[in-house]
Amino acid sequence: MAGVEVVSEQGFRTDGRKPNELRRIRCKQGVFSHADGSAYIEQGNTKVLATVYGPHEIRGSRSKALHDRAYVNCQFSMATFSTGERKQRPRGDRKSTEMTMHMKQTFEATILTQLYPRSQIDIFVEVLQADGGNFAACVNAATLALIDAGIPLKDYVCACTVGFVDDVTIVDINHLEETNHIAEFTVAMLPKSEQFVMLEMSSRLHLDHLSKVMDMATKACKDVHLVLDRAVRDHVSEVWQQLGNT
Amino acid sequence: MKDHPLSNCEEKFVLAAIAENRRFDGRGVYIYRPIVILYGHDRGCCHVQIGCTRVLAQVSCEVIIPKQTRPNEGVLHMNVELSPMACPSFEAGKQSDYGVEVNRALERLLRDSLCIDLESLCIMSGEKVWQIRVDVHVLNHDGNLIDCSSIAAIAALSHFRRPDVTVSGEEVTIHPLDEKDAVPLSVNHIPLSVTFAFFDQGRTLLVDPTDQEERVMDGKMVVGINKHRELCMLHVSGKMLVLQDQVVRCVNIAAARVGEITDLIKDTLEKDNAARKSGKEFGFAKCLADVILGVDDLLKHYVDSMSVDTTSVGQTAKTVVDADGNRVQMEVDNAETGNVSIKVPGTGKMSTNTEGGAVTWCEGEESDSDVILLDKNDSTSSEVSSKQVSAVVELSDSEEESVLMTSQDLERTELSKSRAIETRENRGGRCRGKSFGGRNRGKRGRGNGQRYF
Amino acid sequence: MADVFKKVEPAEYYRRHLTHDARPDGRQLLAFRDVVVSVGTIGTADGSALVRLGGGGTTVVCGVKAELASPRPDTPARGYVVPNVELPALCAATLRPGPPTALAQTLSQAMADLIENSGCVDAGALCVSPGRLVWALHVDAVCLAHNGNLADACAAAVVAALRDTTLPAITIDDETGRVRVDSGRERAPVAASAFPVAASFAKFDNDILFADPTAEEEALATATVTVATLEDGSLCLLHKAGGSAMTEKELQQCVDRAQVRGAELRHLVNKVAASKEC
Amino acid sequence: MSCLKQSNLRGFACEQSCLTRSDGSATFNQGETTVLAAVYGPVEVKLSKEHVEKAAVDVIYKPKVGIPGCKEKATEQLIKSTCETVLLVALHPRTAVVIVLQEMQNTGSLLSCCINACCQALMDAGINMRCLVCAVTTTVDQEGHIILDPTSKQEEDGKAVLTFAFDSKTNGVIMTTTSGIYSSQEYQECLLSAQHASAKIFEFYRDSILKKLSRVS
Amino acid sequence: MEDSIGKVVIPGDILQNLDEKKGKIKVTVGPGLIRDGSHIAVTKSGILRHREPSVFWVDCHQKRYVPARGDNVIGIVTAKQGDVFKVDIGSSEPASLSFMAFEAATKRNRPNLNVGDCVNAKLLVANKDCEPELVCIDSYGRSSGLGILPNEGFLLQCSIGLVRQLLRNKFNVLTFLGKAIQYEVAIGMNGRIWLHCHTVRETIAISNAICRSELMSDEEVQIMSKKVVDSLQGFE
Repeated sequence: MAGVEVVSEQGFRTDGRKPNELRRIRCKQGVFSHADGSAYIEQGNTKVLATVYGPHEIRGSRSKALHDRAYVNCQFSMATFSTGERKQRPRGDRKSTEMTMHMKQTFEATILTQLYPRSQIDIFVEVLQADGGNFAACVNAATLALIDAGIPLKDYVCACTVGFVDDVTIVDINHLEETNHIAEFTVAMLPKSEQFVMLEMSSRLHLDHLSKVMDMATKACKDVHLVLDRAVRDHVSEVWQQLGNT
Repeated sequence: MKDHPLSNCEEKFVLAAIAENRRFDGRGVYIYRPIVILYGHDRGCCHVQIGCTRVLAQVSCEVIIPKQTRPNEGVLHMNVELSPMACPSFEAGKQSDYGVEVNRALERLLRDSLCIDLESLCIMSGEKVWQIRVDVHVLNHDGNLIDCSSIAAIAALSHFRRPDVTVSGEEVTIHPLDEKDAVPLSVNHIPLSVTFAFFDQGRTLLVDPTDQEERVMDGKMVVGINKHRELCMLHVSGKMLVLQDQVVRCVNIAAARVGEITDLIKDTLEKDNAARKSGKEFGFAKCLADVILGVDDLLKHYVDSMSVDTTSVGQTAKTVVDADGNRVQMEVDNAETGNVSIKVPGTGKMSTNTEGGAVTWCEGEESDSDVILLDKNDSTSSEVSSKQVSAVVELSDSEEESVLMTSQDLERTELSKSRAIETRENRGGRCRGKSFGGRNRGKRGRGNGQRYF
Repeated sequence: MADVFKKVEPAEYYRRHLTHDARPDGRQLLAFRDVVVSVGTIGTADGSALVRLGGGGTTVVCGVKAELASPRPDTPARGYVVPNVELPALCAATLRPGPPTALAQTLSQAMADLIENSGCVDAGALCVSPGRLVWALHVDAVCLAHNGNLADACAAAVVAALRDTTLPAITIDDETGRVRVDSGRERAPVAASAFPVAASFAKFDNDILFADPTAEEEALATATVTVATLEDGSLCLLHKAGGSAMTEKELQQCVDRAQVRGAELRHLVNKVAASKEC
Repeated sequence: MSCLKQSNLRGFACEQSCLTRSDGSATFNQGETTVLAAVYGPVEVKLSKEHVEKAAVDVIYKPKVGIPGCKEKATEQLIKSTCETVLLVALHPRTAVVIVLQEMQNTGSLLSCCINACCQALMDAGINMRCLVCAVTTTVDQEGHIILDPTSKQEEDGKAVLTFAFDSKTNGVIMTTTSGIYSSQEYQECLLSAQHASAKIFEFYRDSILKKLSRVS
Repeated sequence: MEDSIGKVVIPGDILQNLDEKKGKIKVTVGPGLIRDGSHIAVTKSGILRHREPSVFWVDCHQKRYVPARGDNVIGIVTAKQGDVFKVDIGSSEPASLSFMAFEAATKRNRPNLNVGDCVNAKLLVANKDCEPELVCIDSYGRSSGLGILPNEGFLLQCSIGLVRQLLRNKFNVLTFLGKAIQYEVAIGMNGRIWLHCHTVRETIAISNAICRSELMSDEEVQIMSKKVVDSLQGFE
């Protein structure tokens, strides 16, 4: 497809990874003190910052208030310098609006919103550098930020992209692989119950391969969960120690 | 506009009915409402009806310069219009979140799955390609917009013919339709979407939800798939959680449904083509007439071509026109003797009182300075304004006497008014450079950086 | 007293005047306001005109700027005219700054119709090199004061400005393809012979017809009609948007009056143009 | 004196209440030209458009291809003021009447078809009206002959296209708009023939309502 | 005028023969009619109706409700604001319903009404220039059938014309079906019908039958009702 071979004969991808190998994830919680919760994540060259405010009273139009649960307000934004060509609008175009909507749905389903009627929770994510799997990185970052803010969740939300090309399933695809019109899955799931919160697929994939791809996606999300979970535990114990406890 | 609010008893009832596997229209859970596909008179025009949901799609084409990143590919542009016609809560002219969702779903289903061969739309690499635009107008929203729109869009694309093009060297000729037959687009496959509504934490699911069902559902899954069992799109929305086996189950049901719809599209396309070839009638009007003649529907009415009796029209028109004709002609001929005075070259004034004598009691004689305000010479205008400062007249307390002001006074107030207009413009601190005011035509009247202080 | 009466019962105030074939500003029913036309007032434009109705009443200034552009694909050998009417907030107390109002958009479209229908610009003459380069005339009319009957004032300003417009000669170097403005050669006029003139009428109380309404009269009128005539007596625009119904005789009355008005205004503009040359 | 070349109106068809979500709707066909109209009203009004003494009429016209521009806005204004004339707007102050028109198929006389669809939809929505309105398009061809209810081809070939709207009470001209050049005589002839044709359309309106209510009365 | 009663009228029609028959009479005109000088003009398309002695109106199959004083309507609570409920009755603006306008309501004993609940109420104030106001009591402070509707059953939306037809005509779909099926019903003049049956199946069947009866003649309604009843009983 389009000249570039996504997986070489030796079974390696363009950036040297094996098909089922994630990019390196580095993350940090509590990067800002002014926000109620914040987190920074790097998945390979994709870098995302997330902040969370709330739960607080409804800001802006009062009519948004929901009488039985919290209103989740999300904003997905990509810095103008984050892509190869300069982005004209950081947000508000059709794709960003779609991302914002997906974020909102994902977290409305996982935050225990019914605990905070008539209030609002803000989740803002900013993509600083985009190299594929932007949405997955945003979801992971937002999860960490929500945990940092102490907002009750059903479970971690772990997200990951999976591609399928030439009979091979590849996980956590980067930008170069994305541009090759390969079948692409973006999933966000609750790792413990193995339930999908968000599921998006584009391009073409034969039905016979579907189960294979989804199994791989589940595994990848669980791997992400391990990394996130360790980061959270490290962060908590660090804070615990800072408070003078040993 | 606001839509009707959903009452608690409705919500409870609809959920209870679904739990019993009962739908208001008596359908089974995996059954679609009846689908009607009609094609318009124009090529690329398709109207699809699923139950009461109605969508109109129109395909058009245009020659554009390709994107730099893809110089050999044409462009497929999708535009979904949700107007208040379909549902009172939709707003015209502004794309809502829901509009974006439908639009993106169609983009991913049709464009990202490469259902149209974009490379065949290239006329001259890097310079000229076809842009195919699909406008999808939602006419009535009774649930399941995405499925209805996807059928309309792909059927319209298959129905469309673009003008033929010949390229010889640098020369590109686009043949009009009467010169050379138009060519169809090369459609690689027919991707269609099947929407599932989820209820009761995913324990119940049904196909083709109506608006009533959509309002109470937990969420929905849209499966884009073609006849060759290739998954083209997957989209889950709403706050719900799904398990892998549910996904697989939905996809398999969708694979079964999509074959029937594909056959329906192909069948209707063939019928329309046959009608066009054999010179039979086609288009919406014909379909409406067919329905009317077939079924006795009280809401439809039809009359055949009617003749209007217009024998006396010519004569009556002549009487009306000629009634005053002579007098008008005389006045037109006399127009040149009218009262035109030229004060300065390039400026003239006409006092027009052709009927009756000139009225003088309320008329201020125009002075030259009044028009100089906009003269080329900047030096004169500064002169004028200094003159005006002394000529401000207090008008606030004037009572009936103001009617009796002398013509000179009136002229002064006139000047003070125009002065006031000028100062009002300046007071804003921001000057709107008129688009013809500078040497180069300013593209925008406002805010091009000049400031007056 | 009269002022109070006017404030409290504006409709009755006008009714008493109009039933006596007189109007508060002293005109008779079918009389137009005085008109001042001034051409070539904007030095930076390729053609311009200022039109004022009545002393200090409605004022519209129109400037034409010509730009070289590539032609539209469907008409390779024709230039194009882009009229635009702007109603800035300064021209009337009722207007607010912001995007174009419906009135401004309607007027812009009316001007576009007028230019296209009457053929007052020879689009073929705007072509520099077929398929490659044509002139695009941006005709911008700005209303400086709005006291009714903008349609007539805009039409007069637009047409007078177009008749004032001249274009520089252009030479294209065949080898390099470079475009050069030939300042040595004389500038050529763009206007064709057609000279449309618009005249507006209003109806009050469903039965009284009067010409050239002021803003106050427009607000009280139940219908307005605009008729544009050409020199040979033919019509190129007859626009009535809605309002109280009119009979064919009333419309004919408007058409007749518009013919006379057309002749007068043409005479004025021609004389003004002539005075500028000498 | 010129004479009428074509004094036939194309066949008419209409379907009332064809949409389920709007308060009133109608499809109107003149030959192949098809327009769909939906009406809401009286409904709540946006604060910026509110009138204390009457209902605000809002017309949205949607062309089939592309996004609406200046020309469509002018059409909207034209239809808006035409409808305002026949609607009793003073009966519903601080509300809005929203009319949405969708071009479905254009084979000539589109504007008149829009107004006719609009009137049918307003009737279907049961909004108080002073009287009915109908529109007729005419064309003057190159020889000066007059064509009623022209097709797009006839519109293109002719030298002028004139559209008139009449009320059902006085049969006077509510709206008139023209393009192209024509003489006064031609104008009057078009007007009078259109006026004759309007009677047929009013008759059609009444027949369609009679049919709709034939069972219940 | 008499000759057009029960006939179809369309906007712009003038009702004549007013004075000729009875001399000077006082005429009350309802929706769809307006005084135009010395005539009465029709403003809506529909069927002209008459009630003795001289009340005239037009039955129009419109969907949008325009509030009229004294109408019984079914509203949906959309918000609580201070001491009033905001209630959607399908008109251009929401109606207000005071906490106190219920039977036996006091400052302490407030009605238990949540957002989304339905009420059967009467329009106390309905006027084109001000907000409509609802009450759930009559002038003696008794509920007289008004009040909160239970949160079971189904709320059906139909045209105003159909509702008027159901209330006016004795031979309507409800009476036909009522002979065979038990149900509870509340009809609002704003085109909302609250319906409660023993089973979901019956509710669906009846609501579909009501909607379908809109433009039918009495005989057709009877035939249809019989079919509905047969099919419901045939399977049970």
